[in-house]
Amino acid sequence: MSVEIHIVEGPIGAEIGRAPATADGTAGAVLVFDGAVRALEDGKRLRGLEYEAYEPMASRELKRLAEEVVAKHGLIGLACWHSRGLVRVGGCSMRVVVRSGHRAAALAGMGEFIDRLKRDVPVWKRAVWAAD
Amino acid sequence: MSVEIHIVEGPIGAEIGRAPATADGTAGAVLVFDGAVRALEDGKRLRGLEYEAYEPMASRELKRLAEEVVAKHGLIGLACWHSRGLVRVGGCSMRVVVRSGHRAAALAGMGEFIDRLKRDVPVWKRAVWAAD
Amino acid sequence: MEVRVLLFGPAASTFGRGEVWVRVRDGATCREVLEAVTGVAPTLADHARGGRLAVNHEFAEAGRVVKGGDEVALIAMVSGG
Amino acid sequence: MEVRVLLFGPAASTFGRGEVWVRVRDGATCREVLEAVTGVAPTLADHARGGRLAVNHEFAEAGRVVKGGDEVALIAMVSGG
Repeated sequence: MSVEIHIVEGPIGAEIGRAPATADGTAGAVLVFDGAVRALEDGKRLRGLEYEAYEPMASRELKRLAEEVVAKHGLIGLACWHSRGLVRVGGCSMRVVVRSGHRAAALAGMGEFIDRLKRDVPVWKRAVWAAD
Repeated sequence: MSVEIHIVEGPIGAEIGRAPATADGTAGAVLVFDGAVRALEDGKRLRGLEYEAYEPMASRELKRLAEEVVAKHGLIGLACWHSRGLVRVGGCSMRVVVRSGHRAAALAGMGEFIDRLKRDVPVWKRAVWAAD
Repeated sequence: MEVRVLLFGPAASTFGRGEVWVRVRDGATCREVLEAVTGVAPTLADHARGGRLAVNHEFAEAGRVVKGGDEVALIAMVSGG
Repeated sequence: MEVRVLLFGPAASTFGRGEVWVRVRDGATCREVLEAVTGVAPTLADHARGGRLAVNHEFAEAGRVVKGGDEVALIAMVSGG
């Protein structure tokens, strides 16, 4: 079982976390979630979202949460990258990679990780409007 | 709304379907599921899995299923690649990419698509043992 | 009427061939064809019970009439993905 | 005892600063600190009600005693991801 947490400046690059670590034949399911910044919020056009993290608490809570979810769902591993600072429209502000023996655990673990992240991890986002 | 179905020979390459099509700012969630061939089945060592598809019925059923899931969950799009022929241990035999405004629909749609695929799409796999 | 029923996956392995021929009355339904499969090949009984027939690449209702020239396939115990 | 409570996100925007100072008795609990925040800054009442205090980067129970030198933060309405 492995857990990886990264808070990164700005958007998360397309290649990050994509290594084909299934190659050892333990993971039957690899699930990758990308959270991306949408162009409109409440019908108004965004330039991007500005993310603020209270560190080191944010990383610690992410790690604790990842470890709990991995143990509860029997996952092989969970890795999370979360942005800090400005992420423009279309950019990726969060990537979560779950590796699991089977798909049901991967889907359930992913859902629980993201739900609890949004409730318990001290990260905030602020709209930066296109008009600003 | 867009739907894409591909039956491909052998394993699905790491780059397939990975284009950052979030860039237009409509998708807030992009979920990628990889089904990979595991090294052991019933404790016995595999060389790989041999996939058989009854075509064109398999592609038609995948397309019909994808359209139903996209409509039901209000997804932006769903793309599926499924292997035919031999996929060795560690290789990817299925990739499903779901694009959605929000994450809950992406997760629910992904779960339903894979569950129904395993029930309704005429594709079979056969173990090829390492010892054979 | 002679009807060819295509077999795949475990059903083909069990029967040892990728097709089975059955004799049914003209105007027979899918249900009768499935019963005839089990009559000809008792080892396929589980597959027939747990499976469905496809006619011309569409899943078919049990009451659908099979015509000469239809492509008939037993879709049982799929396991893709 | 004077306690500095760090603010983030919407709470910081609402208050106009990234911290608020409150005066509490020595040996005050997190609950008392939260109540003092609302006393000093009534606009933070919703944030305090829906939020939790972290002490030294760990979520703290309402009954936990705050000591001088502790780093205290109001974690309210997070919205990451």
